[in-house]
Amino acid sequence: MITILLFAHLQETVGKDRIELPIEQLTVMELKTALKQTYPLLELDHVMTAVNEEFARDNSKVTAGDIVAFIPPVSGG
Amino acid sequence: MITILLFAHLQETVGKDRIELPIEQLTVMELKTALKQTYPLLELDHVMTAVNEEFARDNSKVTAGDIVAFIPPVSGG
Amino acid sequence: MADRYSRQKLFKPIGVNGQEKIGEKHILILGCGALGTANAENLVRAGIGKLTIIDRDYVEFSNLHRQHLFTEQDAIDQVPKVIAAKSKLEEINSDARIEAHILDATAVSLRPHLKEVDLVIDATDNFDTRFMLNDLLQQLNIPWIYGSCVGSTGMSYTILPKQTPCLHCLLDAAPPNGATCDSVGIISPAVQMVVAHQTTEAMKLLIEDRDSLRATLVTFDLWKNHYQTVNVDKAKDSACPSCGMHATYPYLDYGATTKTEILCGRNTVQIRASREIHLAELANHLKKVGEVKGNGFLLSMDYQSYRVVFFQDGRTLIHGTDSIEKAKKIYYQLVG
Amino acid sequence: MADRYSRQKLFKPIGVNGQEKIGEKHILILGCGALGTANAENLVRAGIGKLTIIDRDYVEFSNLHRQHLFTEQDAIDQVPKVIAAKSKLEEINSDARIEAHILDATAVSLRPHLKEVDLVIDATDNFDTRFMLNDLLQQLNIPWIYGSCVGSTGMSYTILPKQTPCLHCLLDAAPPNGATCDSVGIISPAVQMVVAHQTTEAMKLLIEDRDSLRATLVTFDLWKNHYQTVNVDKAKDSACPSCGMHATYPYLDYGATTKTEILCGRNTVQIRASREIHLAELANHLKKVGEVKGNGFLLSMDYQSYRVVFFQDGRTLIHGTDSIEKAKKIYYQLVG
Repeated sequence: MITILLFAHLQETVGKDRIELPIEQLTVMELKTALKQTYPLLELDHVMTAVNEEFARDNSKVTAGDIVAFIPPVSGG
Repeated sequence: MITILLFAHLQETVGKDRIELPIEQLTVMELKTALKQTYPLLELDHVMTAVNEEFARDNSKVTAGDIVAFIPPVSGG
Repeated sequence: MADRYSRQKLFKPIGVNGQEKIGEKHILILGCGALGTANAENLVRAGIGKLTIIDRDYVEFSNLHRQHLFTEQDAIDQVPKVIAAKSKLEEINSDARIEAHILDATAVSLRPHLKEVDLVIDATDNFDTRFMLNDLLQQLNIPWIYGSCVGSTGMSYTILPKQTPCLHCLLDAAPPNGATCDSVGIISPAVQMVVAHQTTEAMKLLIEDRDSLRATLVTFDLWKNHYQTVNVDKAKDSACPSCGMHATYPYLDYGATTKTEILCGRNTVQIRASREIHLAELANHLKKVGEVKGNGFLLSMDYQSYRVVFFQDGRTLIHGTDSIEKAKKIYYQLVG
Repeated sequence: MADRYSRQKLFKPIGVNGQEKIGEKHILILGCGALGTANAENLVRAGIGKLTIIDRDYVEFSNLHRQHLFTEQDAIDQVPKVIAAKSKLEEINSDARIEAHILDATAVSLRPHLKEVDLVIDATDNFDTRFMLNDLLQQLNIPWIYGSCVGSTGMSYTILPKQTPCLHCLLDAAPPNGATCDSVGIISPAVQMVVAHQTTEAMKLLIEDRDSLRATLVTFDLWKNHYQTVNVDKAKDSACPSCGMHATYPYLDYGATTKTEILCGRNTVQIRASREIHLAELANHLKKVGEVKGNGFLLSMDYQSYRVVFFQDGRTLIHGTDSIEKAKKIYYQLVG
């Protein structure tokens, strides 16, 4: 099971702040692709990704038990 | 192993912000007593205790693997 | 001015309806120091309908590094904090109704000001007052938001009578003050961090979005890069003397008997008389002892190595000591 | 006034030595909106030696709910933000040397102001400017503290050239603006939460306590009671064009070519001409079209359903549209 935390407006797009997926292993990019097939999450191309509170790139591996956070960069000030 | 997190001025009294003790199980009160034998932590009688980020009383049980935080109440404003 | 709150109304949880509710509510802030001024500024900018601010103190230079709203001129003029704050807040938002009271908060003095108050924000600097406040608000069924800070650390927690654990559930008694602003100092970001949490919780309560309230106690240390929440669900004590089945509100009497106190971070003792002070009469008397300054709200004078300030409501501040005995001696030497 | 910083000097990590260092340092704050004013107030209260504030905008009523220092009168008078801020800051601390520049920040316009600057605080409202700033400060080897907020959320991250990952390491490119103050609004506690982190990190850098710096990126949502840090140690990219072995600073050119932009949360387009505007001459011309107001810093007029404001440095703001095409049309109708 992989836990996905959605931040900021991603929560509203999906309608919840957490998704659990019964997957053993994949890359961040593959995870984004999988999510985009289910949800209208086009913004996933421009979010920061953290796996277990560590910065992750698109080719980083995600394994069952990991917590993945998608964090849209905030620009206001 | 029990992990103890020290907050605020408790850190200065002990000289570090974290203590690890090889103990299987005890109560919060017993833990305070044990710590006071090693460190000059008289303030432990007046701190708030959290075990795994949950409020705990003196008679609450602490088990190996738990994280215990001692949080001195802050009064300024 | 029509679109003054436009960016706040765009925030979906508030919206147009939430903004209207904010404008109809009345908040009391107890304390007009670091936490009090910053909370007051936020709420007045946000469009609070009515704000009552209560504080017993006046502005000094050592306040300025962390207390919003106040300027050098306020410190030079020794303006009472709530008076200085009110004047700045009205420049920021002339729609807000602001009541400022120069008052030492006791269970007796505070009670009349709590009529028709929707929410109290704790901006006090000691646990004696907070335990009194806790009992009073449990009795009157008014929610309040605990906040405190010292050094680079702070805490906040939202208390709903008959629902959440109260302050007395979390702490068995007012703890002896360990770290104060006077012993370990304070940096302004610790203040703002607490205020950010208090104001957000206040906004949720004002617009009646209780589901979004933080159920946990927050504690942090900005210098050490630490942030933690504590789940307090299990802390509610049905035998609590302040909020339990048979509450007796023990701190409503205690507060009334405290006649002297050492002020946090001030090297100062406050002595509270049971009667008002007639300032003009006292000034006449004190002229024989030394130079007396007055501004209509208070009298002040240097005496020996101390500075002594008298307020009309019966209080006297002895600056330059944290010994109650010394303070009393000075006091009786001057007032007789 | 001698004990003005007494409670800050009592904070052990700062102490008397730290306070002296703060008084010797020079910070530049880019942007004088919500993050800029609150950071400026903190730093001036804390005793910063010299502060440079740069912003292109003037005060409006819709700023007041979240932007410190500004009053209703500033909005009525349409005072440039840095001018209004400087005047308030000087009332707070007359010792601080404050330089205020009404300036649209580009790589070219900003560079001369970065001489002898110890630290830059990001208080901008868009990623175009942040990526330009990131390149410029990597090139000049000046640390900076990223901060941003929208709705009830925000972020902060401290960037040390040649040491930490830079903004470009964390984000491949300036992301298309998703949520802005204009689309999802903003509440003031989100601002203060970011500022609390930025000011604390600034203090650590000012007193040269680099070991205490936060190595993580902070992100939070105050309404949803969420706080998370992200460890970015692995994000440092040796091939990064902004901070890598062979840095080319790609955003130093990009910024210079942007001639029109939509302003965050303003329903406004800015058009930037390559030459200064002679205000008096233009006013004479515009009188034929409608009523023109001027205050020495700018001209403003209502035109159709828009409000148009001209600044001497060559910029024009078209309020009431977020279409660059419409804005250009209006602009050319007026300026010709």
